[in-house]
Amino acid sequence: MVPITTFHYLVVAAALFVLGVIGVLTRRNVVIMLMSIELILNAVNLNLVAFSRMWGRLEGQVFAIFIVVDAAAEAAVGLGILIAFFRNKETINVDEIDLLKW
Amino acid sequence: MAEDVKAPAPPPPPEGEKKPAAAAPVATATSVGATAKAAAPAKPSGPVPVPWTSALVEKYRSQYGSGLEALTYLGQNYLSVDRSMIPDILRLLRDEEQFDYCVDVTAVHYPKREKQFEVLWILYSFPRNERMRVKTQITDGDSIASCVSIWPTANWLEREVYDMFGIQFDGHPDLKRLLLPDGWKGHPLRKDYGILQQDKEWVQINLGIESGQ
Amino acid sequence: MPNFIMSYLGSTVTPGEAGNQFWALIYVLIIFAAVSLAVVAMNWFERKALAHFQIRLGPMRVGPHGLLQPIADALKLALKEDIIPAEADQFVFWIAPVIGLLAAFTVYTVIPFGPSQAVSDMNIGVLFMLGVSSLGVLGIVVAGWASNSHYPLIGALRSSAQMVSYEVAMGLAVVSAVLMTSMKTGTGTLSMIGIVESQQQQGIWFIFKFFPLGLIAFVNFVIAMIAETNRAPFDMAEAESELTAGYHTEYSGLRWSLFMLAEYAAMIAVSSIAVTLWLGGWLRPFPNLLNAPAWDFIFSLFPGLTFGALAAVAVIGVMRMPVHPYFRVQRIGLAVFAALLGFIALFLLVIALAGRSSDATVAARFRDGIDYVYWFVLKVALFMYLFIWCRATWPRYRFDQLMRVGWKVLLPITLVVLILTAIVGVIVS
Amino acid sequence: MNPSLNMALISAFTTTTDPGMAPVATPFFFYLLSGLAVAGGFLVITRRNPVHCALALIVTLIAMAHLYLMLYAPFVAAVQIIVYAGGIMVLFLFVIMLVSIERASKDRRFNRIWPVGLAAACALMALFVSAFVKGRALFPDRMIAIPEGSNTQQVASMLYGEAGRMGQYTFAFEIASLLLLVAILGAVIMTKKKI
Amino acid sequence: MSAAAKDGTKENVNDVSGHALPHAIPSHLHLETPEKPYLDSNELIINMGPQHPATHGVLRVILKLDGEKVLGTECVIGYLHRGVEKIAENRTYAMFNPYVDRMDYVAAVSNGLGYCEAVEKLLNVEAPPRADYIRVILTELNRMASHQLWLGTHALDIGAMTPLFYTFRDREEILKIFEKYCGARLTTHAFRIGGCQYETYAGFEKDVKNFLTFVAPKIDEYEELLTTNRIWLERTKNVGVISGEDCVALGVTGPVLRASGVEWDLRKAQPYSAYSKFDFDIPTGENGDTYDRYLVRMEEMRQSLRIVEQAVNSIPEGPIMAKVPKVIKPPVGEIYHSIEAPKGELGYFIVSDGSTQPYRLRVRPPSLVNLQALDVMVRGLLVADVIAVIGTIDIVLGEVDR
Repeated sequence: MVPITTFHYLVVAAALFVLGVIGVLTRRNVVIMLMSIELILNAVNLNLVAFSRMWGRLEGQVFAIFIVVDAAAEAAVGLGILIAFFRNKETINVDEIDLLKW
Repeated sequence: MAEDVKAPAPPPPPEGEKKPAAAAPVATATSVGATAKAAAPAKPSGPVPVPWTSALVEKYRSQYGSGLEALTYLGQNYLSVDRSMIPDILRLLRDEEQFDYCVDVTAVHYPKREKQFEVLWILYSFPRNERMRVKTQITDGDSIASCVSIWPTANWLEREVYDMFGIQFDGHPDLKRLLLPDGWKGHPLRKDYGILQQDKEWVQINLGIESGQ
Repeated sequence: MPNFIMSYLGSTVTPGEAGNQFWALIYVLIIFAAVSLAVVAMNWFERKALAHFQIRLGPMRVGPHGLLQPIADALKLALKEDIIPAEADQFVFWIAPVIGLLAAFTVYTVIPFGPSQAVSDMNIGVLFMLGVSSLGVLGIVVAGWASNSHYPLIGALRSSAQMVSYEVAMGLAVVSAVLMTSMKTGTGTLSMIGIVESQQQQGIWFIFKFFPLGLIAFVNFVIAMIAETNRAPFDMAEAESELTAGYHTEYSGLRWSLFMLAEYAAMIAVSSIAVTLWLGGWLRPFPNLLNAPAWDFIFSLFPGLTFGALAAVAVIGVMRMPVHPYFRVQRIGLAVFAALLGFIALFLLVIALAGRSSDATVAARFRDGIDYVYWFVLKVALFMYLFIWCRATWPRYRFDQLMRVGWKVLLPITLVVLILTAIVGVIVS
Repeated sequence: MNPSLNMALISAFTTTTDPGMAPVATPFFFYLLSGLAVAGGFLVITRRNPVHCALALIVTLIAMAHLYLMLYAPFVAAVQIIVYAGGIMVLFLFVIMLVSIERASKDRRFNRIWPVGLAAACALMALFVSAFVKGRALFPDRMIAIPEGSNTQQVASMLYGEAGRMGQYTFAFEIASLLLLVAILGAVIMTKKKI
Repeated sequence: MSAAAKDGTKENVNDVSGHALPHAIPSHLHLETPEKPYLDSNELIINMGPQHPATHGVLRVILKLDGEKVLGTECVIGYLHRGVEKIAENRTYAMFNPYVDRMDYVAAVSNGLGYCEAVEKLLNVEAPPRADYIRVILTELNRMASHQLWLGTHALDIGAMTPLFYTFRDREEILKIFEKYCGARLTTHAFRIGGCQYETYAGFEKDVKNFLTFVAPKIDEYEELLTTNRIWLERTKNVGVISGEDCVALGVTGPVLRASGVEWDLRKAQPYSAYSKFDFDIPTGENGDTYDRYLVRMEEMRQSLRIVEQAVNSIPEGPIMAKVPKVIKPPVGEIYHSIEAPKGELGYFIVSDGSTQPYRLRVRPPSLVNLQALDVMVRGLLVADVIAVIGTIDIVLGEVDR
């Protein structure tokens, strides 16, 4: 078998990134859009960790940890907005979220 | 059960108002207790209701006049009042006479009478430690004022009376059947309620078989 | 091949560390079987102990003193009709118990039954354990959702909220134990084996370290772990009298038994963690005070003696059974059981004696291994008893009270303990 | 048996020769895990039911945690499982159960402008592909071994510093904690019915 | 998740567990629903019962919840309705006597006592003193048994399993006495109109005295398990609070009324049977919460022991049956007689037309009337408290539904 190199990891990360972008751009349900954003963040994480391995330095891992923290904050706030929104509009579809003010 | 099939023949009801009880005719007694010594149950006439005199009764009598009768039977007092006076008198009893506890609301069916139903309120006063009953007669189809606003406890009790006798209570917040299912036909504690007929019908509809009763 | 086995039995490192996949696999299988067996035994023990708390006898019919009752139960559950509600989400309904079970069993890969008696010695062992055990909540949430019914849904929401909240207190309590590992060497460790070894080096179980800080952290951890495993008095999720059975209301048969298996496996897992972190893991009592070889020998007799005592109890049971044809099969069964226990006792004693004759031999290593596992299992068993004891004694918390206890009582206490531990540690070193 | 056979057995299961806790059967597990991750990601964006999406995302996250392990980043892997799979995804499931999903699952899956989005994503993919094809040489085929045993300590010393000195990222770490605090407050305030 | 769980759209509201309920949101509840429901996804309607481990039989409570907070309840009862009052009209007075045992089947002796005394009053006979004493002893023992069963199930509802078995162990001793006395344990049919049928068996007094010495420490044992238990206190204090005025207005009687501070017990207020001869206290509570009701009932057990002790020490000799005609034909008239059953005021209203069968017999069941207070008690509490409150009202569905 071909030995696994950084390149392999980058390909996987790119695939996940693109999948995440597709999800964000095409899905209708906001919850799933948020999940797709998590997917994108994870793809970036994978890149960072793979580069950290490539260069033998830990900065990549540290940044990955920061991104995880960021993702947690993003999920909490995003879902909070979502719930507040659902309360008022009873919908979580992006198609119906198209006004600046109700 | 079997002898009740043809007609829901009720026992001979006491005729009219509470008259001295010559009501239990000797004939019935002997026919039922044929094997027993006829002499033993020779107590055809029990105690007689005597007029109940008290300040309360006097007050109401002067206030309402003839539509009110106060009697005592076996030491238990009751007021027999006209249907129209019911809401007023119940409210007065609670507010002025401290009958703060409505023990029970119930009814009795006398199919042979002109006013078929007798509706009763059993009241109790905590401060006075005294019980009394208020009763009124109504005809079938008459409604009567609900006393839920006087005693909240009457809520389910009136629903039960409605359930069992079909008596309507005006002003009841949610008058519907209490114990029987909502789709039930008839009111079981009426004397003319056909138990077997109901049973047969129910079994046939719901189980698709003949009732074995 | 026996030589191969013996060579491994004498090994001083875990299979994971040795890079020996074969033995790692064997270990995984052994642990899987042993945990399943432990769950079965726990099931029997819980029913019996609970029954005796409640002045009843508990199972008595299937096997002598109901010893075969768990097997009968398992058979019944396996053969029961497996009902999936029509409105349920089939796939998720099917996968939910598996998630719980996997999470519960995966934790065991890092649990050290001895210095070399573990599948692997991960250097992030504690984190791994916390993370994997937190995955169990997914199974519960998803099960409640997939059942498509109100009671399971409420049960699932309750238990997810509960587990997430208590995880915080649990994690902080764990961190204070991890802090203690850095006392002598300067660098702490997250490895489970490393934690026990540092207790050995410091010569103190962490429960007594910086008294009473270690004790408080330990008690907090125990409370959090009872809540984390959804056991009484924190069994909100499956509060029988409120939510019928919580998240597994709609489950039946094998799938239900998987949930039970996961629950008990998780109980044993968290107890093992508590033992590892605070009660010195595989260390025998007083390894520093009573460290003469004679003491080693005396303590190495304990496993054999324990099994001997169990055998004696079984023999007494045989003798106390009424002499009646009705009890014949039961008498024979119990006698066989007693004989089995006796043989195990004998075997262990022989090992202990053989290990004495010469140190650093395979027999000695083997004896040590048995000692380690014995002390570890004994401590875990005490926790199991604690679980049952709590269940028999306490009423159930209400949900808001439970959350209040988690956030307003446990969390501040563990935080303060953590900070104090750090301060004391800095001062001491 | 002798140690040599023992070693032979070991080497039968490992492809690397370095001792210790090196990943075993790397290509096999890499393809398995990355396949799982990509499949999970695909399911996330295609499944109709949000709970299924969440489960698929959990599969992706766990697979990626294992990929991190293979990249000698055990601490990141543990954080990934604890924070993502155990925390964030539970939060997601919680929210999915709170908001109506039955109606959502009956509706269309994709939004009105999905062709545009798909086209944009495809363009991005094309960019990636061209970058990888052109820049293949930029990524050297090397893997520098990071000492895994002390990974956590090293990450910690970068974050917190050691021996009284501030670490390289201590300030960033504090900022991140502040960010989390703000996020918690924001989420609580937004979801509270009456403040 | 069914549709009603997630969105409170109006057409889905009635859909409770798949069945279209005619009255899912009771109109009499007057639930304050805001104009625009705010996160109505949280508003669920949950059907507790009729098959639910904690509704003590077949009570069905429809709960309207906001998250876990109870906005309102409606009880659906009648699953155990057997038409006892109708049966009475087709049975003679003596034949109906066993039926009353089936109403409150955990306190069958009390039911029998009330019925027999009501008919006796109607017949104008009085049970002889010895019969009265036997009645008091058995009724008070039965009150203990009922309270013990209540304690066990109530504690089980709150999650404490163990007291259930302790109380059942001790209740067993009472049932043994019943069994020895009249052959039955649960539905005893112990009394007859006019007295008792059976003379006490040899050793009855000794059994009762032994029981008294046996059970007194056991009550302390229950209290040891629960009274100062922190979780028990948290689960019961300030839960299901009802004021004395509300109790009176709702007609609530029995320990629930007394726990709300109203010192009223029919045994003292209008003594029947031989109760005027005994010295006992009426325990009352202050707050009217679940904990006070628990304490009141525990104290009532002790008071019952006191009564039994006095009764068994001073039981007179004499006949046990009054002169009652073989065929019971009360004169025309009507009577209401009530006793203090373990659950509250148990009344019988009997209309006689002079024949051998009651013309109308009405039972005033304490459980039914007390159950009405459930809605008042649980508003604003949590689901778990509903269980505790149902337990603390101490209902028996056989009596509620009759």
